[in-house]
Amino acid sequence: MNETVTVLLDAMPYVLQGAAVTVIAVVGAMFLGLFIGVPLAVGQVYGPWAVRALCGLYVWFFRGVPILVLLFLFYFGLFNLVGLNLNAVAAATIVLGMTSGAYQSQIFRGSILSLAKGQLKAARALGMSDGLAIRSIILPQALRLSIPGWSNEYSIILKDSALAFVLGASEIMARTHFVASRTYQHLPMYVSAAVLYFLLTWAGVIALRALEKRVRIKGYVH
Amino acid sequence: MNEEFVFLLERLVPALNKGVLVSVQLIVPSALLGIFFGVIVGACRAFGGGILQAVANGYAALFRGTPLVIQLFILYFGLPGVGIYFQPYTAAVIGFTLCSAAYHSEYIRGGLLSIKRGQELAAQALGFSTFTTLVWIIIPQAFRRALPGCGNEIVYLIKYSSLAYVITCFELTGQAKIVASESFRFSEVFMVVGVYYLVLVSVASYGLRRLEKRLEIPGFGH
Amino acid sequence: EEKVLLNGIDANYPPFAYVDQSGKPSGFDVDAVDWVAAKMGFKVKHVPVDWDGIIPNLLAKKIDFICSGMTITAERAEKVNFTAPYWEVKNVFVTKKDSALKAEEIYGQEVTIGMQAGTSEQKWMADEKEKQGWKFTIKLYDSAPMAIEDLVNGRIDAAAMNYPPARDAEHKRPVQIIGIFGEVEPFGAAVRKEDKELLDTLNKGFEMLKADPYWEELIAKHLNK
Amino acid sequence: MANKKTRNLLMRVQGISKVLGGREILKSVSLNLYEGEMKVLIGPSGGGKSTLLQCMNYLIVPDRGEIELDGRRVDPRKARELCEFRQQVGMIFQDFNLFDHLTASDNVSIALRKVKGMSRARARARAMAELERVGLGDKGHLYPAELSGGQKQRVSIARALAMDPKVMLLDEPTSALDPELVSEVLTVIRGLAQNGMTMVMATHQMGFTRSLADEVLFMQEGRIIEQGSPKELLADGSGTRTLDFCSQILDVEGAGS
Amino acid sequence: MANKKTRNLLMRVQGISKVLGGREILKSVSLNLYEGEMKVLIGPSGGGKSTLLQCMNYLIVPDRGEIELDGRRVDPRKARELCEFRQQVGMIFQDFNLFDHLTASDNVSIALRKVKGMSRARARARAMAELERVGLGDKGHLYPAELSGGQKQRVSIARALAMDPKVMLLDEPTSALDPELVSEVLTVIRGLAQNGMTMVMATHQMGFTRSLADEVLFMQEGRIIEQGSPKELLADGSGTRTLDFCSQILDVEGAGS
Ligand SMILES: Nc1ncnc2c1ncn2[C@@H]1O[C@H](COP(=O)(O)OP(=O)(O)OP(=O)(O)O)[C@@H](O)[C@H]1O
Ligand SMILES: Nc1ncnc2c1ncn2[C@@H]1O[C@H](COP(=O)(O)OP(=O)(O)OP(=O)(O)O)[C@@H](O)[C@H]1O
Ligand SMILES: [Mg+2]
Ligand SMILES: [Mg+2]
Repeated sequence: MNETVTVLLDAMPYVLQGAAVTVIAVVGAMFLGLFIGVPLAVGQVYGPWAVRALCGLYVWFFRGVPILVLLFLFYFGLFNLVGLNLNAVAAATIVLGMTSGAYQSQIFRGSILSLAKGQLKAARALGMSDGLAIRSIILPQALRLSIPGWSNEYSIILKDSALAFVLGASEIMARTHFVASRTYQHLPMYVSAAVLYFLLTWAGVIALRALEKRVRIKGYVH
Repeated sequence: MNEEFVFLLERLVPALNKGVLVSVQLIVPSALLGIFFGVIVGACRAFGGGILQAVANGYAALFRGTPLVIQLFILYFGLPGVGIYFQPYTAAVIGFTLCSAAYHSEYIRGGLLSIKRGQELAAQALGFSTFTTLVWIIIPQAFRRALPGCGNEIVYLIKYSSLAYVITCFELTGQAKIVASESFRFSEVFMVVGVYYLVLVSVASYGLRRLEKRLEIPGFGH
Repeated sequence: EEKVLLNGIDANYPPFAYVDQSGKPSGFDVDAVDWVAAKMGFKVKHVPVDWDGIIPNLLAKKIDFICSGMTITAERAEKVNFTAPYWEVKNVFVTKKDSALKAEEIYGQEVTIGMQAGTSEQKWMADEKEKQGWKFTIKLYDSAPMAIEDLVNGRIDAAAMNYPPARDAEHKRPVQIIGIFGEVEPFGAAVRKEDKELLDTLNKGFEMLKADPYWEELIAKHLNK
Repeated sequence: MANKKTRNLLMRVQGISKVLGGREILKSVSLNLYEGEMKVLIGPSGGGKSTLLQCMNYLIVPDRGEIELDGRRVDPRKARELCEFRQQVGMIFQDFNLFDHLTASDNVSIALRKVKGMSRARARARAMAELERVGLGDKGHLYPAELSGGQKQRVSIARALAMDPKVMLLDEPTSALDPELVSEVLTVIRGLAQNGMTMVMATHQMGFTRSLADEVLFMQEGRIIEQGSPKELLADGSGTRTLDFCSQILDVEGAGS
Repeated sequence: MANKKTRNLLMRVQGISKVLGGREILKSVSLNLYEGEMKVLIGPSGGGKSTLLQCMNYLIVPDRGEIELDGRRVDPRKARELCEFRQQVGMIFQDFNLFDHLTASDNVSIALRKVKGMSRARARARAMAELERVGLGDKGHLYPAELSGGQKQRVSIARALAMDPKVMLLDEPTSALDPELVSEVLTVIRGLAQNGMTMVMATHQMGFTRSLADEVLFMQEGRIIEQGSPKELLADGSGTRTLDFCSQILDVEGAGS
C-alpha cells in the first residue's frame, strides 16, 4: 500500500506533463473540428446534391476509418508525401481535428434539422441571402442546441488523444503505461489516469454546461 | 506479389473474418442496450428531480469522464479483487453498454431540451402525467433530433469495440494484432482492418440514414 | 554541429527499456547505446515510441534505429537490418507464489497459460502445441504484465514470457518463475536497410562494449539485480 | 339568466397570483364557474388572459391562490390528482401546440389511448369523428407542418373535445380561422354550450359573446376589472371600460361599410 | 378608383402553380399589382392564401409561373437577385416566425444591420421606433417566448416595416390581435396604404376590406375564382361567392346583438 502511494506521488509530475500535451492536442482538435464541422453540416443540409455528396464522402471516410489507421496514414504517409514535417503532437492534433470535424458535423446537422422551418423562411423574407440567414439565424440557434453533443465530442477526443502515442506524442496514457510497466502498479496507475481524465473531462463539461445555461433561449422545455 | 496474396487469403482474411464475427456480437447488443439505457438516463438527467437526476448525472460524468479502456480494465482485472469474475465477452458488453449509454444520454438530453415548451404544455393539458408526456410526446421528438448524434456514438462504439482485445476478447483488432506482430506486416494488416471497419461503419451509417429518413416528419424538414 | 541520432525504445519493457522516476529513458539497452554512442562518437537521444508504431516510425525516418529488446525474426528482417545479436533471452513459465505447478507438468495438463499475443514465444507455443498435441489452453493478452495481472487474479494457471520481465515481475508481484521453455531469442538493434554505415557503427560498438568490463557492470546493474 | 344562480358551482378559482419575469402578471384573480356556464375573457393584449387560462389548468403553477373542481381542492404537488384534474379540464391553446411528430388523427387519438386507455381502433374512430366535426375528415393523415393555420387550429379543437372534458378553457379558438370556419367552430362551441359544457373562453368575437356568454370578464394588467352579463357591460351608455374596448371592434368592422 | 388604372404596374404574378404533398395547391394563379394598390385575399381555410403569398416571395418556389417586379423578371436561381427582390417585398407570416434567439428589438434590427448594412446604433434606433409604432416601446428586451400572442404579431409587423419594402405581403396580420390592437395595427396599415405602400393582404377584416381594398381576390382550392372591387363583389344581391362567404362574418358578429 505504502509503496503504491510512493509510486503514485513519484509519477505525478511526470504524468501531469503528459496532461499538458493532451490538453493542447484536444483543444486544438476541438476547434479545428468546429471549423470543419460547421461547413460540413451546412453543406449536408442545404447544399446542392454534389456538395451533399462530397460532405457525405468526407464524413463517411473520417468516421469509417479507425483513427489509428488515419494517424498512420497521415503521419507516415500523406504529411511526408507533401513535405509537411510536423512533430507528433501537431500531426495528431490535425488528424484528430479532421476526424472530429466529421463527427461534429453530425451533431450540428441534428441541431439544424430540429429548428422550425419558419426561421429560415422569415430570414429569407427579409432579404437575407441563404449564407447570411444560416450565419445569423440558423447557426446561432443550432450551435446552442449542439452544446450537449459537443461536450460528448470533447470527452471522446480527450481520450482518443491517447492514440497519439503511436506517433510518439507522450501524453497521459503513454506515460501511465511507462510507469505501470516499470513499477507493476498497473491498477493504481490506471485508476489515477482515469481520475486525471475524469477531472479534465469534468472541467470541460462543467464549462460547457455553464455556457449552455448562459446562452439558453427562453421558451424551450425546462 | 503472389506471396502477399497468399498471406492475405490464407492467413489474414480467415483470421479477420473470425474477429469480425466477434466484433459484431459485441457491437449489436451493446448498441441496442446503450441506446435503451441512454434514453432512460438522458430523461432522468433532463427531467428527473433531486436524487434521480443527481445519480444519473454522476453516472454520465463518471463514464464519459474516464477512458473506456480503463473501465474495461477495472471490470475485468479489477473486480476479481472483490470476488466478481466476468467472462471477457460479458465484461466487454457490460463496459460498452455502460459507456455508450452515458454518451447517448447526453445527446438525448440535448434533444429533450430542444423541444418547445408548448409540446409539454399541450400534453399536460390533456392529462398526460410527466412520465407519459415524456414517453409519448417529448422523447419521440427528442430522439429524432438526437439521432445524428446518437449515430456518432454508434460509430464510435464500432471502433471502440476494438478495445475488447485488451481484456482478452479477441475481436477484429485483436486478431489483426496477432497476425501483424507474427508476420510483422503492420501496414498491410491494418490497411485491411481499416477496410473491415469502413464496411462496418458504412453499414451502420446506411442503416442510421434510413432510420432518419423513415422517422422524418413530413413538412418539418428543411 | 553534430547530428543527434534518435533511438526508438519501447518504454514498456523493463529492464531493457523504461522511463525512470524522473521521466528519463533508462534500462539495459539505453545504457548500452549510450556507451556505444560515446565510444563511436555520435550523439543519441532515446525516444519512447509505441511498440505497434515502432517499425513504421523507423521507416518514416522519425527515428534512426531501434535498440529496445527487439527479437531478431525473419519477418522483421524483411523490413529492417539487424545488428549481430547482443543478448539472448530465455522464455520462462511463471506461476503464483503458492502454486504447486511444475514446469514439466504444464504441457500434459489441462491448464490455462497466458501470454502476450503476437510474440515469438506465443508463436512457438502455438506451433508446438499443434505438433505435440499438448493439452493446455492458450489465453492471449495485450501485454505480458496483463497476463501477470490475471495470474494473480487466478484466471490463468501460468504465464509464459521472456525471462527479464518475468524476473522483474517476481520482484514486484506474488509470482515465481518455475522453469524455462522454447528457444532462446536473440536481441538485436534494427536500422533501415539503406543505413549500412550506421549498422556497421552499431555492430562495431556492441563488439567493443562486450569486450569491455562495463558490459558485466551493466548486466549486474540491470539484469541480475 | 337567473337560473344560472341555481346551478352547481363546478370550479372555484381563488386569489390566483403569478409573477413572471419579475412582473406580476396576475394579481389575485378569483372567479367561480357554475355548471353549464360560459364565461368570456376579454381585454387588451398582454393583459394576462392566456396566463390566467393556463393557471386554471396548473400549466403555470400560480404563486398563490387555489383551485377547486367539484368542491375538491386540487393539490398541484400530487401528480396523480393533477393529471385527473387536467383530464377534466380541456384546453385550446392560442398557438395550437399540436404534437409535431404525429398526424392530425394521432394528435387527437394519442391522449385517448395513452391517458384514457382506449384501444387503438376505438381511439382512431373517435378521432376521426372529432375531425369530421371540425371539417377535417379528409386531413387525418397530414402532419402539423402540412396543415394551414386554420386547419391546425381545428385539429387542436378536435383534440381537446375528444377528451370529453367537464370544463373547457379556450384561448382565442377562432383567431386563426376564416369567417366560414369561425361560424362553423362557433356553432360547435354553441352546441357544446347548449349541451351544458362549462367554458371559459378568451375571444374577441363580440357578437358571439353577446349571444352566448353568461358573464364577461374584462381583464387588464392582471386584474379582472369589470365583470357582469354582456347586457349590463355592453349596454349603450353604460360607460364601462368593456364597452369602450369593444366599440373599437365595431369601429374597425364598421369603418367604411 | 379609376385613377388606379393610370398607376404603374409594380409587380406581375403570372401563372403560378404549385404541387405540395401530391396535391395541386395553386393552379395557375395570376395577378397584377399596381403601385400604391391594396389587394385583399379572402377565402376558405386551406384555399391556398398563405401558399400564394409565400410563392410571391419565392419562399416557396413555384413549379411553374413567373414574377416581375418593376418590369424586371426575377430569376429565383440567381441568389443575389433573389435577395434584392425579397428586400423589396416585405412579409408578415401567419405564425409570426420570430427569431427565437433574439430579443424583440434584435428581431427587428438584425436585417437592418446584416442586410442593409446599417450601424448597430442606427439599426437599434430604427428598431425602437418601429416597436414604438406598434405599441411595444417597452418590450424591446423580451424574447419571443416571453411575449403574448398579440405582442409577437406586432413584433413581426415591426420587423417587416423596418425594411422599408416596396410591396408588403401580409398573411392575416391581425388574427392574433385583440380589437384595440387590431384597430391600432389597421391604422398603421391604413397609414401605409395612404402613403402609397403596395400591399397584398390575406384577412377576414371585412370592414377594413370594404374601406381600403382596391381589389378583393377570392381564393378557393388554389384558384382565384372571383375578383373585383369590394363594392362590386360585396354589393347586396350581387350573388357572388365572396358575398356569400363574407356574410357569415356578419352573421357571427351580428348574432344575438
Ligand atoms: N415567461 C414569461 N416571462 C416574462 N413575461 C411573461 C412570460 N409569459 C408572459 N409574460 C408577460 O405576461 C403578460 C401577459 O401575457 P398573456 O399571454 O397572458 O397575455 P394575453 O392577455 O393572453 O394577451 P394576448 O391577447 O395578446 O394573447 C405579457 O405582457 C407578457 O409579456
Ligand atoms: N408542405 C405541405 N405538404 C402538403 N400539403 C400542404 C403543405 N403545405 C400546405 N399544404 C396544404 O395546402 C393547402 C393550402 O394551405 P394554405 O396554408 O395556403 O391555406 P390558407 O388559404 O392560407 O388557409 P388558412 O386560412 O387556414 O391559413 C392546405 O390544404 C394544406 O393542407
Ligand atoms: Mg393570449
Ligand atoms: Mg394561411
